Amino acid sequence: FTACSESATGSGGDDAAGGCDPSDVQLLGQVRNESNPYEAAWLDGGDAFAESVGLTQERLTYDGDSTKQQDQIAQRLAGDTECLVMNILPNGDSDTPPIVEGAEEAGAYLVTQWNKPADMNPADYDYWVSHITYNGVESGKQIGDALAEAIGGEGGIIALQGVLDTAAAKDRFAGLEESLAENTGMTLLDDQTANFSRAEALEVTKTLLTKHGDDIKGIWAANDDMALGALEALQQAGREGEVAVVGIDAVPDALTAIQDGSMTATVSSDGPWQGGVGLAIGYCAAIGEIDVDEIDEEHRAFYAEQFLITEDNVAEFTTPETDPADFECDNVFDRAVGPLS
Amino acid sequence: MSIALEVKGLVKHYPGVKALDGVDLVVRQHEVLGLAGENGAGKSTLLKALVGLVKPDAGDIFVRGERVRLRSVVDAADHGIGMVFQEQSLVPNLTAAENIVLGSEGPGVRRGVYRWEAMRRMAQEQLDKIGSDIDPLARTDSLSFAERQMVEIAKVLRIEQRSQHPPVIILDEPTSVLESKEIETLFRQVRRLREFASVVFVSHRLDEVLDVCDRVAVLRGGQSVGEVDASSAVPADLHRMMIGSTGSEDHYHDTAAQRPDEPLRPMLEVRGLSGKTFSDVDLDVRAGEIVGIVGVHGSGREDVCRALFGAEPTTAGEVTLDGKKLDLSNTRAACAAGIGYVPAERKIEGMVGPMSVAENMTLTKQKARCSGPLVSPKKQANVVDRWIERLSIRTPHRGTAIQRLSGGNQQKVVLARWLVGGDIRLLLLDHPTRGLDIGARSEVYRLMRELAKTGVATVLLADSLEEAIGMADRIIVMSDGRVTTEVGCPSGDKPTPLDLVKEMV
Amino acid sequence: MTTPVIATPDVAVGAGPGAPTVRQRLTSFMPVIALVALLAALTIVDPDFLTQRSLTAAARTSSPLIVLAAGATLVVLCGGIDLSIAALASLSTVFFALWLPDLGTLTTPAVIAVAGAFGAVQGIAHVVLRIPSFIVTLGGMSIFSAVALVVSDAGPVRVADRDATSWLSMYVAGYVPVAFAVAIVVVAVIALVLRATPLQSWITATGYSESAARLAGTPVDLVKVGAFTVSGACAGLAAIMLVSRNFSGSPTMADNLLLPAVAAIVVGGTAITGGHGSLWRSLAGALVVTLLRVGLPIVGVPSAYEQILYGAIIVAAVALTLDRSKVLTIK
Amino acid sequence: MTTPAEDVDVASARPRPRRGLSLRDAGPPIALVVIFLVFAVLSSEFRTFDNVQNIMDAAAVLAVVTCGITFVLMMGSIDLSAPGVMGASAIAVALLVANNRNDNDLGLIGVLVAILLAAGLGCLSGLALVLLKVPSFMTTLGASAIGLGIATLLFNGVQPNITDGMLESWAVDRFLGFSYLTWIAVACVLVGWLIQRYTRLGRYAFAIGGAEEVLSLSGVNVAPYKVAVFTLAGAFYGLGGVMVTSQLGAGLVQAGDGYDFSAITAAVVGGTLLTGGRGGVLHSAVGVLVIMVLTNGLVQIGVSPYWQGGVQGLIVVAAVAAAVLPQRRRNQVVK
Ligand SMILES: Nc1ncnc2c1ncn2[C@@H]1O[C@H](COP(=O)(O)OP(=O)(O)OP(=O)(O)O)[C@@H](O)[C@H]1O
Ligand SMILES: Nc1ncnc2c1ncn2[C@@H]1O[C@H](COP(=O)(O)OP(=O)(O)OP(=O)(O)O)[C@@H](O)[C@H]1O
Ligand SMILES: O[C@@H]1[C@@H](O)[C@@H](O)CO[C@H]1O
Ligand SMILES: [Mg+2]
Ligand SMILES: [Mg+2]
Repeated sequence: FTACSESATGSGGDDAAGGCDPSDVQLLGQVRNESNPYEAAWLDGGDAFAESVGLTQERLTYDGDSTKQQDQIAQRLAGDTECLVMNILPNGDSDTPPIVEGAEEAGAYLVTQWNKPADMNPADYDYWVSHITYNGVESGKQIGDALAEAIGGEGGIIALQGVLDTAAAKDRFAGLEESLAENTGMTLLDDQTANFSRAEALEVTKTLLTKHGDDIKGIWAANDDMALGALEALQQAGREGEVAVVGIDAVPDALTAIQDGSMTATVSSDGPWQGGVGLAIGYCAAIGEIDVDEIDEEHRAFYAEQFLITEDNVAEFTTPETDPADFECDNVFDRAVGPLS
Repeated sequence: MSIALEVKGLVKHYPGVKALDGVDLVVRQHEVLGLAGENGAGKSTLLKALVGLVKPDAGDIFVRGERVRLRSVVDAADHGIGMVFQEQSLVPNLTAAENIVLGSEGPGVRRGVYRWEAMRRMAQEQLDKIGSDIDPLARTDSLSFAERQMVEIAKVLRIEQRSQHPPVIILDEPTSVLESKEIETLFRQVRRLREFASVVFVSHRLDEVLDVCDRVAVLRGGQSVGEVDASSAVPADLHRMMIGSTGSEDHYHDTAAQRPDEPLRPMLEVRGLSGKTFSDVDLDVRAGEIVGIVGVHGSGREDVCRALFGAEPTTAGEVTLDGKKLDLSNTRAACAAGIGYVPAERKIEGMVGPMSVAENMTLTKQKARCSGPLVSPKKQANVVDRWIERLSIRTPHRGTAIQRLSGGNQQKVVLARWLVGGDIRLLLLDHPTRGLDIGARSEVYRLMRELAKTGVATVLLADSLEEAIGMADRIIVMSDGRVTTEVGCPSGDKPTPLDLVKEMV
Repeated sequence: MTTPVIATPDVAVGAGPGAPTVRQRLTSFMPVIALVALLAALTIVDPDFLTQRSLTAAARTSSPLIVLAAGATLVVLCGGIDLSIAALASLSTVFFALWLPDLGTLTTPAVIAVAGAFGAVQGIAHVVLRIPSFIVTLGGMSIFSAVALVVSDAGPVRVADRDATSWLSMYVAGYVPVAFAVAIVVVAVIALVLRATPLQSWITATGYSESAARLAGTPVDLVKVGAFTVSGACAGLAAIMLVSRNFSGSPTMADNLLLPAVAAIVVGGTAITGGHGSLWRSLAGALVVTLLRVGLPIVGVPSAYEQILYGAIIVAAVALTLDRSKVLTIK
Repeated sequence: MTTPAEDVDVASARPRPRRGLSLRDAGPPIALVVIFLVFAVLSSEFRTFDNVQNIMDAAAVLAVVTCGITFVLMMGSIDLSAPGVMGASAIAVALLVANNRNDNDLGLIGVLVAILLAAGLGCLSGLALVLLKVPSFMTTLGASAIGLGIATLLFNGVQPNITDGMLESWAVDRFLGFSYLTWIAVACVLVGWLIQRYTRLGRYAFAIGGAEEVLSLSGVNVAPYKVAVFTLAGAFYGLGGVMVTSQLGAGLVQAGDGYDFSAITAAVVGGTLLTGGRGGVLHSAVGVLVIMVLTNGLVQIGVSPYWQGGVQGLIVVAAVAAAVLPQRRRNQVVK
């Protein structure tokens, strides 16, 4: 391949200068799809931020299809990348590296959320401004503990895992295992995957209910969608109210369920905030309000604040709204609670 | 007699062929009109135009004196014209009854809901008309070829119910797969039809045509070349008109002694071959010998042929070719050993319709188209064109899709497939002349004899006893999957059909 | 004529009406016309779309899809379908990532060979057990997915040594992505081999009429197993292209490429019922599908409308590309 | 006159042609029984009545969807539209019956409208097939995408939850131990079987798979029947979407995820041929049970979640292989 060269273009590569005119900034938000409430709210949060700075957000969705996500990003980066800011939810850990490299080469300000390989760090890059995620081990443990408390520290539970090859699924399950280690009276009867899906959770739970019968005192679900599916299964089996259910994400339906007592606990993750703050961080870097080199190491990749939501505090979370103050350049890191371990 | 149907100056072009070139035809009421012509003369095309399946480029069709444009089969049926197609056209997974009433179920279906009993009765009525004892509720694909043909005829007769006018019923080669008993029934039926309808009848068995028809029109190269009065003509007259010159009388009648005098060397030896539908079959075929197998429905002779070609599983027995044990597990091995097979159901099993004549012809023998492992288009073209010429295959071009050829010409291509390699040892021919015109038949017979002369062994499942007697050196009689007798059939000392029939029962 | 039949008389050969007509030629260009039309439409909506950078990106993006579709086209031409390609490609990405440290430069051929072998196993199961290819490869799909999950420990496997695949990320003559060039070469080589050997007609015969092909002595079973093998090998190669972009293998990486790959084949105008079609058509089809997948959102079509447009356009594309004279009944 | 070779009357020696079911239809039921027995031996939880109930309830939606797809497969066509069509009907019904997003409370009429919407999408696939002559593979893939698009539009970012008592009760209330949904599925199978056996639509669908061109030659205009079959299938998917909504208490865009392939698999496992002309609703019902027994049994005997998909795939292949064993012929065409 003597005729081969490294690149088709010559752009990118130089230092993140950050001298963009605010009106020249292009904002892009990309999530899996607009057909689930959490991610739709994410994009709406992005829109809210864009509006607050007089811009519009380019909304992209990739149907949970890794290759489609890569294809879209590659195509977008081959277009006009001048002052481009991207707030992206990579489909899985392995989808992050090419996005980062693409952004780096094109000189686009990038914020990623949820998924990245552990050994890859924004601090090593010029344009990858930040990575935001929630501590899955912690949330998995928190709801595990809440579940243990709900069943009185004693009895069998089943676990519904997420898509097996995602960090979110694994971390959260690891959190459950920590919780099991501490709450020795609680035993894990079975764990199955329901792929973060409400419908699959319904079927799997029904089957596990017949398999383990009354031994099941609690259901640990790696997200709220599955928890809601499990609730339906309990209802159909005529056992609603007898089994405690916990999830993660704080989707509106789960909050309602906590309010009416059918669900025990969930952990907040604030979609609208994630959609807005990711763009805000990139925007601030693009216009020079934030100097990427000077961001604290612990803000280049951080866990965002999350709350265990139970009956006691659910009222505070039922109407999540974006607070424009959160997106001001001085406040964008306010919810950081620590660097990624 | 008034005119039921008239065709004037009908023209139909296909890419590279003028299938119809100004055909005129008159069908009178209450007559049986025969239509004769070589393969590819345009008979089927003409008839399809009469049922609205072929849209003519020029010319007119008159039904009872009125000019009509037939757009579809339904249209034609409404004008009282119906047809039994040359290639079978039944829905295999439906019952015979449904096939018979298909498209005009009448009381058999009310408001979209089936009345099975009514439907069965309607079908039974049709079947009774032709004296068939087929179970109307049998699935069509469980019937034999001939039984299915009867279903088709029962079906077309439904046209009586459809039109107030005397119908015109077209039968395109209805007898080519029938047994003589069934043929007789059919002919009785045809004669009955004459009482209230007109019939157009096509067959390549010219004696048959003259037997059942009142008048015979002859087509040649898409043109009408005249007609004869059936009562006064003999087959030779027809044949002459069909080919436009004095035809050779070379039919399958054995002319001269063809075999070399030295004792023939055994080529194929079958010992105790058994399968699903046959058992303990012993069979010897010597180099240069043609062995006919005759038998009734269910005699299993077709399956024996297929088994020898590796296309039907066997449970026991040993087969050797030239003293070498044959691998019967797949068709590849059979081909490699120099065995060729021409199946009876040409359309489904014999040819790959959308592929060209050239590709169909050279599908098997790579020698005919390859230099080394690579296809040489030039070599292929040469070989194919040579065989097209050699067998007088009528095709616009070697690149024409085989499905566009007439039936007879398709058959020649299928046969040629085994010859192009020049390495054929044993030919298994299942009804190789089915649907072929006299000329083509003679060609095939001559071909078989010439192949025999070069030492090729042949197993022939003939179309008729005469064909078997005429062509074979020896005839094996099978019944119920077993070989019952063997009848010598040397040239000069041929048995009569009657002798054979005696052996068969 | 009394010459022995085996002897071969000489006959002049003339070109004639067997040559394709203008209309037939036009229908074989339809996939390209569809592609150009789509590109033009996207450019009208967003003039920035038609830049060299953008086309280069699209070409690179399309490479794995082209390779996947090309391999599966062979199976489709034989009248079958291969639903396992995407899962097999995912598994292959994992294999590549796992084996690279030990096998080094041999990893690429090893992965392709193993993927080809897996394809062959499915082909053999199909022809020996007489199970429809749909079911065999559906089974294959779930088995490959399970194996991928297990061997990867249900997570991405990083590829530390990027040099192993960096050649795929380079550009020929500065503009043409090597991955794309490789995809084209794969299509060309397979197409040429088919054309130059009896394989083409064997495959076509098998696809149009398996029983006639078999009774003509065509090695139907071998041809089918071969098609599955190549299809598997292509999945392996597509996997390497994916790894070169993601720098990792993952047990679900290519899973979502199944329907786009089959769509590419059909959009190209290859008959899903077998017999008629070509790899070149699938190449054009893959480009059309790629443009739709990435082009619609990039030029700003909102997500819900993007799906509706995608649905309408692929149907329209097939309406344009399918040569109905070659396909007897449209099922 | 020539004398055809088969000139002797022994026609009566022929075996009577088959009329009804035969051995080759017995494969799938036997496979079902064998698989069931194996699990019953391996797991005591599996063989409880509760679990059988559970399997039946779990099979309901797939059974309805498979009913619909069977008619399409019988014609020799294929249908990949279930995910989109079900998604659209699931969201539509959730927004039409009493719900948390608007003031609609149409009850059964809402269900009907959702099914009509789904039937309309099915009709669209059929029309594209017969008018544009585009293979059903593509028209249904397109219809699915369009359905998902419509569903996403209707979804509009906020999860619609149903509060309609009737629809909720379908999944919860029981009759003779089985949920209403299961009885709906049983009714669908029955209706499907009646359509297949006793209506022109059903028989023609079957015939189209056998020899479409012959129907045309017999003067039948097949196009309307094809469109009708896709419409009917769409209606079944629509009902399936409604049932999923009833089960989940919410309208999900993803309500139909995966049902395309699982329904085709179930139909094929039951003995319906993808090339058309063979099989039927009862076959498919058996196929659905095979799949559901497998899914359930593998969880019951505790196969690792990592391996479940793979083991299920392997068993499906094995079951089909075993089922086709008795009908194997040398020169059989298997696509
Ligand atoms: N669909 C078609 N496309 C192209 N050519 C065709 C088509 N149908 C028929 N032909 C050509 O038209 C001519 C007449 O064919 P036709 O089938 O009418 O002959 P036929 O007299 O019925 O012959 P046979 O006795 O063999 O049945 C042949 O040369 C044939 O190749
Ligand atoms: N004992 C049997 N059991 C089941 N099927 C049979 C039996 N005998 C014959 N058949 C069926 O009938 C066919 C008859 O065999 P075959 O066609 O070889 O006989 P044939 O004499 O050549 O018939 P034809 O007169 O129709 O040409 C077999 O292929 C098989 O389908
Ligand atoms: O918390 C969500 C989960 O519900 C799942 O979608 C995967 O990780 C996050 O996006
Ligand atoms: Mg004819
Ligand atoms: Mg016979």
